[in-house]
Amino acid sequence: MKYQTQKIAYWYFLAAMAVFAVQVLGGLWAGWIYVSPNFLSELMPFNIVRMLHTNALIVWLLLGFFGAAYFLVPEEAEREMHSPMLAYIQLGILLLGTAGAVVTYTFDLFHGNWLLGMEGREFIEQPVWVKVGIVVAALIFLYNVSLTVLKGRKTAITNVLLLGLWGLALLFLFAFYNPANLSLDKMFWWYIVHLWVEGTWELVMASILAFLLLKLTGVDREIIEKWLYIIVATALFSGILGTGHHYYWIGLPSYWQWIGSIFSTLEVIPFFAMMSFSFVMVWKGKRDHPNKAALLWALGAATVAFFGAGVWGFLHTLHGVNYYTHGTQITAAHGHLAFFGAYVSVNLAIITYAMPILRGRDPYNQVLNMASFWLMTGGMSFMTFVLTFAGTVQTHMQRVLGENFMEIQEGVHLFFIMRWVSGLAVVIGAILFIYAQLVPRREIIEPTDQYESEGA
Amino acid sequence: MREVMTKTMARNVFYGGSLFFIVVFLILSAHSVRYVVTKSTANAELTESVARGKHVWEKNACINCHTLMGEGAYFAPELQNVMSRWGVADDPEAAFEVLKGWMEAQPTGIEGRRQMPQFNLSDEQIRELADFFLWVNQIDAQGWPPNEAG
Amino acid sequence: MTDQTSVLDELPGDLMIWVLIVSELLVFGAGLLAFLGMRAMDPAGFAADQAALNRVAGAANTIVLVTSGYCAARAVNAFDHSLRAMRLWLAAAMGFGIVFLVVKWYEYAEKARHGIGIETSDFFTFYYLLTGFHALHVVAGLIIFALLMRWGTHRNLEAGAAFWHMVDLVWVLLFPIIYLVH
Amino acid sequence: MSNTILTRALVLLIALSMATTAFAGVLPDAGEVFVLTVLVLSGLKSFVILSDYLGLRQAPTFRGGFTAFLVGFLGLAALLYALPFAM
Repeated sequence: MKYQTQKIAYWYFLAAMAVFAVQVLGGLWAGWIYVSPNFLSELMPFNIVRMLHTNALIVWLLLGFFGAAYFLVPEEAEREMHSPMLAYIQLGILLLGTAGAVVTYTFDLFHGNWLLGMEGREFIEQPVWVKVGIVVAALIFLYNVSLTVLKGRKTAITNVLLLGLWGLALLFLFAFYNPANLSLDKMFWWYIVHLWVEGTWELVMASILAFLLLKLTGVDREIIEKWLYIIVATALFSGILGTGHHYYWIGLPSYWQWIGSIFSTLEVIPFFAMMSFSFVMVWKGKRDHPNKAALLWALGAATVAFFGAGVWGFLHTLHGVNYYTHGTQITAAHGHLAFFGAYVSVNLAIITYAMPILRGRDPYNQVLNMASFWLMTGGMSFMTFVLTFAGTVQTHMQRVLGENFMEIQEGVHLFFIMRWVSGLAVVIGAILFIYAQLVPRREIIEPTDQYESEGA
Repeated sequence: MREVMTKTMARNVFYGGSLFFIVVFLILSAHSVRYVVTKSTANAELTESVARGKHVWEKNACINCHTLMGEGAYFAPELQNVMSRWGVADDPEAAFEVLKGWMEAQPTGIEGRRQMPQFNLSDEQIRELADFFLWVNQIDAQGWPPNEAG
Repeated sequence: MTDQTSVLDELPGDLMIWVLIVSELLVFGAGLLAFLGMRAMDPAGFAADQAALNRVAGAANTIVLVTSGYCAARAVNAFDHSLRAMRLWLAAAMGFGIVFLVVKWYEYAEKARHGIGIETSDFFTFYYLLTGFHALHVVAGLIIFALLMRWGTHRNLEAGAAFWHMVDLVWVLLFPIIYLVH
Repeated sequence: MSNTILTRALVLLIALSMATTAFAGVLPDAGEVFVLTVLVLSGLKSFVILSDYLGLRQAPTFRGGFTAFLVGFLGLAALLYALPFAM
């Protein structure tokens, strides 16, 4: 740890991992309700469990992003964070808001209250007071980080990272706008959801990846930063108008079908570029960094993001296809692999890289961590295949033959059982990951050659 | 040797290009808002009751099981065209009655069936929710969903 | 990229601008092919709508734009010996660009008078999307040139002119397909 | 590119555009021949812009790549144009 204030990241990463655990357990629960629909259905209905699952995901990814920023900004700007105090206050606000949201959802407190009650638009269900808290926390964060960067060295990595974080904070303001007209509601709702995950978050992901590759491979900063600009340029050029692929069937003009189809097809390019970038850098790199697990996660993130976000996204993005697949299990398949590949993995990569440094121990080969990578990635890939099959069957039966939704769902029950089993593998992987970060103080399992080659 | 690519140029193209696409996106958004207001949702009047019905829909987190216009949780049926599916799209009174009957029968408790919670809605709320579904049913969504199954 | 000699070295101008050119060609290329694909399903309807276009205006604009491209290229060449000449050539390029937009405006206004809009038919959806997106590139080019008047370096000018030639190139492909193919 | 080459390119481009216009005037409604000619003319114009305006004359590898793209694109365009006749 070169700078004292990088230690802030440690607490953010701890919080992120805790919420990560909540998220995957919530997922396991929701998956079990698919298998056994009566399971505690009066106590915790599916909608509440699902809210916890998705909201926890968003919260921990953001905590991870903030942590990543606190870890890499001092190193990039070559100075201490402007104010560690503010960073901890921000963390406090975020955790309070998270706890508040969880309690509100679970017990449905203050039902219908405009300030304290749950709001109920997908992913932005947080009560208004939590939303305000998020904005305050974001402002504190941006103030703190921007000031640090402005006073210190400015690099392409911090430029892109800050742009991404500023963008995501500003776009969140649309969460306060809820028009009575459902079509307008949906249109601006996607300003948050799409422009986060296929716009600003991609900037954050690319900059974290660039930072990791810079450290892990030892390739020249010049080269890395040029790649970074090409990647983020193609990401925004395709991603902004790519929003059109959500505008096909919500009451917007028909031209979005063509804009959406063309631009979101091109959204594959930045993910392909990120994958090529990672492998080319590792291949060119001269450094043999001891933290093999971090490298594995970084390469894994780029690769699985390409398949999950790129390939699986393209599968159902053309409007002729989407007309039939929209809102089926195909979407769920894509959503799971895309989020895992792009944002979960990149967070776990930076945590894997930073934790040994933050805890002042050796970055040994971390075989346990690498095992958790294969468990999670394997589980998630299998889940994606299973849901894709279920979605294909559903699409045909429901959208082409016009059969009843519930009957089809019962028909694909077997797929939901297999999905739950693969989910279990992911949960075990996640717990193993957290264990590997926090508990071992030395190498537990001596690395074999096999792991060596997989990590390289 | 000449530099093939400078960081300044890469940065400028990135910023300039992004700005360009943001402008294009905003122009199209403005046009779309007008289209929604004057065309696609102009088939039925957006009354106070519809607006309140939308809040009933939201405060009970319906979207976390159902989908509405294909967006939501895929756990329970699509509801944009639910009033057509029930055959009451043109009859607000019948729409209210059918929805009331449905809501009050939940949860069914049938073993092995997905359960919908009991939301304890008042008659007024059920009427507003029905009005909301009737209004949503009127949105011109480019011919989606493909059939009554939603 | 910098530490190796590669085939990229022979490429004129900055690599980043070529990344841009290729992406734009992909977008317009996909759009034009989609247009032709839709046309294949309804050739008669497309032909009827196409008859409402002003071919003379389109043809004139081709000449306006290639001439403007010439001026832009000359501005790059002029930079090395005379800043004044560079600015004059650039101003000429901008002048032709503005003429292009005026003609375009006239075409759109003519359509609007006949009650034709972007949602009128598939043909006009594509017509407005493709020509509109292209026209916005012309506007962007004019802004870039205005900036280059003040902050032109050889590399910047080269990049700005390359952007302009790309806009040119797209029009040359777009015009016959939308205005003439029937 | 030298000024001479640029001027030659401009003359060529204007001549090709004129040819397109003249051709459209002579054969306003003739199907395949007309369309193929117009597409070839636009391909030639694009080639001139790529070579001389954009300077790919000095980068033969890339000019080859772009030419292949052009040929592929116009070929596909012609195919799509001809599709209704085949159906």
